[in-house]
Amino acid sequence: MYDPAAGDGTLTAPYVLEYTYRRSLGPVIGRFLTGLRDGKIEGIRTPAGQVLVPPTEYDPHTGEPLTDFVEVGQSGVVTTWAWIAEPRPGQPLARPFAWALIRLDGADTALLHAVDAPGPEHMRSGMRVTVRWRAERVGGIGDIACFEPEPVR
Amino acid sequence: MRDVAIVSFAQTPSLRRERDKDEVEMLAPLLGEVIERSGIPRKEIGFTVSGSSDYLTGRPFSFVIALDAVGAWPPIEESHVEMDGAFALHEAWVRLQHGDIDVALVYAFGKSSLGSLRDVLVTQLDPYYTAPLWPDAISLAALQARALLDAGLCTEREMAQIAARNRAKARQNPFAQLRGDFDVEALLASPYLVSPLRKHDCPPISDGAAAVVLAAGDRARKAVSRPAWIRGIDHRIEPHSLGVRDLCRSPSTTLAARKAGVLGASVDVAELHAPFSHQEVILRNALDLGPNVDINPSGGALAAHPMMVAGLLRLGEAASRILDGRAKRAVAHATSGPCLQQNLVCLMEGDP
Amino acid sequence: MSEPVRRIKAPVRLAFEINAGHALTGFLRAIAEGRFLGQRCVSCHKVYVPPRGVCPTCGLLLGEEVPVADTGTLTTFCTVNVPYEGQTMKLPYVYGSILLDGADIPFPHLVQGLPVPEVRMGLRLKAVWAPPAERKPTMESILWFSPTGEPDAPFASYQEHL
Amino acid sequence: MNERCAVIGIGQTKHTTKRDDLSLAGLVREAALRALADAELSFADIDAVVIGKAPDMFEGVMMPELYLADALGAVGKPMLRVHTAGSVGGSTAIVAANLVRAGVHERVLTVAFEKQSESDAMWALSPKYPFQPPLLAGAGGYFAPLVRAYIRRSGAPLDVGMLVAVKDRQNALKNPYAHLHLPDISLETVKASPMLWDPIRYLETCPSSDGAVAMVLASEAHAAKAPRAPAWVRGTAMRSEPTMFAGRDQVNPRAGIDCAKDLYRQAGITDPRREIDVAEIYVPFSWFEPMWMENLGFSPVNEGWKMTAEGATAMSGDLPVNPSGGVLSTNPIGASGMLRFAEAALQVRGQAGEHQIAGATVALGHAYGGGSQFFSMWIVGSEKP
Repeated sequence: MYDPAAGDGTLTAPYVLEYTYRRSLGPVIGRFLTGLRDGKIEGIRTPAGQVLVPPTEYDPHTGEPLTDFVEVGQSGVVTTWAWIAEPRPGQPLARPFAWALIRLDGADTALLHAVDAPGPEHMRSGMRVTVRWRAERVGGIGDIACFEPEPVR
Repeated sequence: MRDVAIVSFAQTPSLRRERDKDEVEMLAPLLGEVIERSGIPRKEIGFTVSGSSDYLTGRPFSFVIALDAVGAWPPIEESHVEMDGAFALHEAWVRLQHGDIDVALVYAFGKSSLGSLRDVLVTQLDPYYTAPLWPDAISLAALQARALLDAGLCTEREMAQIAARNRAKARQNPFAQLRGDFDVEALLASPYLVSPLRKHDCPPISDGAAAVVLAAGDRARKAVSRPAWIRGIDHRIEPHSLGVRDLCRSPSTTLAARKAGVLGASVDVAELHAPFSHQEVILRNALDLGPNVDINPSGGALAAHPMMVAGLLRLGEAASRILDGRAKRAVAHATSGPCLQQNLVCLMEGDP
Repeated sequence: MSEPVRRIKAPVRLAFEINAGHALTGFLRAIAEGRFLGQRCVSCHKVYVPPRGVCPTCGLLLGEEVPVADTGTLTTFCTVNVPYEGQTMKLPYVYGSILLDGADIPFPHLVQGLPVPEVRMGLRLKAVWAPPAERKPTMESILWFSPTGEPDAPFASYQEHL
Repeated sequence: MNERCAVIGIGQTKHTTKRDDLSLAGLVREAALRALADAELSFADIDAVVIGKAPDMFEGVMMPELYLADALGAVGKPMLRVHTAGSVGGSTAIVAANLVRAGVHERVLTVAFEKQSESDAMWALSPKYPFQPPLLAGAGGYFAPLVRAYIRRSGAPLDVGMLVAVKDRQNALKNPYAHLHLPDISLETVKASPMLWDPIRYLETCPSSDGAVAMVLASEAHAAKAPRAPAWVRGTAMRSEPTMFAGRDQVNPRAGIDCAKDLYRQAGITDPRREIDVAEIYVPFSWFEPMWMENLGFSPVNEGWKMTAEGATAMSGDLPVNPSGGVLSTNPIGASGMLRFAEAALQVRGQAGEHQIAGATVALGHAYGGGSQFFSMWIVGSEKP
């Protein structure tokens, strides 16, 4: 007989929510990820002239549809960053790395990705980084393995 | 608008892990308590609405099971938002505006401890560009904190002071989870969790529940001596992508505050739903709070942070200070989404 | 260039540790001992098996524990002919609602031990338990329900439990 | 205080097993943009957005309103996310209507969706969860015993369910947005289809769909400016009861009875069968048509099946039920309830196209969910209340 007063404790059990979702992409996301597979980064231009990277199907401020693709640079500027000393499962790198928002050359918005730097002392906002492509690309945000600090010239 | 007030508030203690009670066992006594405290018979409740998320339990329809705690018989008029309970309260406030019912019950529950919360919250993110990288919730908050530090809008010391102050205030709050006196120098000497955030900059993982009874007009006046009148309540949302937003500001909080009549109002107390220390700075600026406002007398979200509940807790804590006469006018804030994406602001006031 | 990318696979794996709560823990520990344990509402006096913490109509924590028989009446059922993800039973099989003697709410479980076409509303059933050594505090310790051989219960005796 | 509210724009997607051509945002936008176009408005004209869907695990996105905010033009606006199980589409429309009726907002966009093809519905609805009774029967396994109980209680002939299955699929042929278009549907094909959850056959069950639906709700002042006839909201009601309790009547749940009574009182309806011209009812399994006819007060208890058998619920009957083809023909779960509400509004606006019921002026939209325990309903009319 279960008696809470006796400190018997309630039952607990492990449970794993596990599933592989199949996501259809639509024209805009599909085109962006196709570009990544082919080693190209494309943004989308809003009527106000902003170039959004990554591109969305709609203007984030007005909801209006967007279709005007523009190729942008493969290097850009870190707008903010955070150093994760203990990466978690599924994250882009297994060794310590920086998360960063990166505004690519020619873009007006920033993309979230990882920066492979030797340590946090090598990171600062405003630094330039460049894309490191994954060798085997399938059409996904993970086709960008990460970014890396641009060699100082 | 019809006068609507919070007439009672109750909460469970926030615990790192509520091992013994399931959600229904947490809620049933709590709902009994909040109804009894309102002095309004259960049968007078015309509308019931709750806030929760299936993803905290990893199972669909968790709110359906929780309904058992309400005693929904004979059948009741009831609704649920997959949002923080603060947004459920907004729905109840709207419903009471119709004038055909006078009393509403609002509750929220969340056991954040069941899964790994910072990973569970990844499923909130854009499923194509962001979630596949599994950026955990603390990392995203750290990006925001860095932006704030870079802009010179706060310092790591101020962040530690905010953490220490909230947890010191929480000593007065028997329901809080993290409370006590913390030495700012010692906090600053501790290692980063995800730099620039240290452990103290982050909210605890909490299990808990909260409930509020709302009543309109004379029914509220009859129920309690000093109802916490809702003078304005509004919520607004921002774009989802962090790379599109100015992370140093919270324009949606400012807009909601303007709509709720908070801007320019003098308030005694502000309960801000800032799970991370630096977010208190953003919210203070967004709400334009003066130096004399008592911020988070409860200890805020840094002292207790049951997901889906913490926003409703802010409304309840602010209201309770009006109900018992400690405050004349209070502002409460609730947030949802990564890095303060969506924000609700409520202005409450006691009768003079 | 090859075909455009139209879809992605998005794996999710989240680990949880689930609590049974007070009431269900008590029930499951009794199940491990080969007994059904209900709980009575302090207000409406109905007996719930399994108890789910509160009386859902009164909204009050349930009160005294009440032993409930492992025999009962099949109130309604369905015959399952369709396989689905995670399903292990051989088709077709019967899934029924069983009003245990002494309980006020039907208990859902498998019905076995007679040909599928002979399963009917009002059938008297008894729980078939896993061997004592294999019983654990889980629902699987009850293998299924099978006929007692008693005459069928009259419709009037269970029609309020449909 | 209690402002009038009207539907001034309606849009829905073409529903299908798999909208492989769209993202989640693309799916909801297809419906939202059509609703806005119908109202001749843009996102900029909208004050608030209310979105609903069934469990987040279908798409694996927790609280997807956060991600969908920009796609729905909600930035800088209030956005609410409703979840009340299967009734959610209806409840979402009611929450949106409440914002207008309370005088809080003038024009509200409400959207409901489900993209079931992103996962597996059976898995998403009933994962194997610790301590719970084994869910050994799937979705139909929950409802089949209720159908059996109904047949026993009412003495209904066994072909009534099949009649509903045929009628709704024939109606769906007149609705270009419907998921299932089965031109060869007949009593014989239904009868010959596999018995899944006895007494429910395959063709007596709903499909699994990808789809979305949206409506623009407006205050009286804005309804007056609408380019097309508005559908006036004459009453809304929601009722809930617990999933399981001693003595619960799950076949004819009191929550549904009470909900309908409250609804008719608001709309001033005393004889629903005579006063309501057309009904869009949530019928995911064929037998729920006769069951809900009784629950909604269109027929005496245990006689709902006669309405089906006599053809009263057919397009040509005195109370056409589900001229759109209903849930049996289209079932994006989270959107299914709002589709009922929207189809009711289309009827009284005279905008239902080939499945229009001539002269419909008063229509009922109905949704239910959970274990037949959550109900949401509205009555819309062509005349201002």
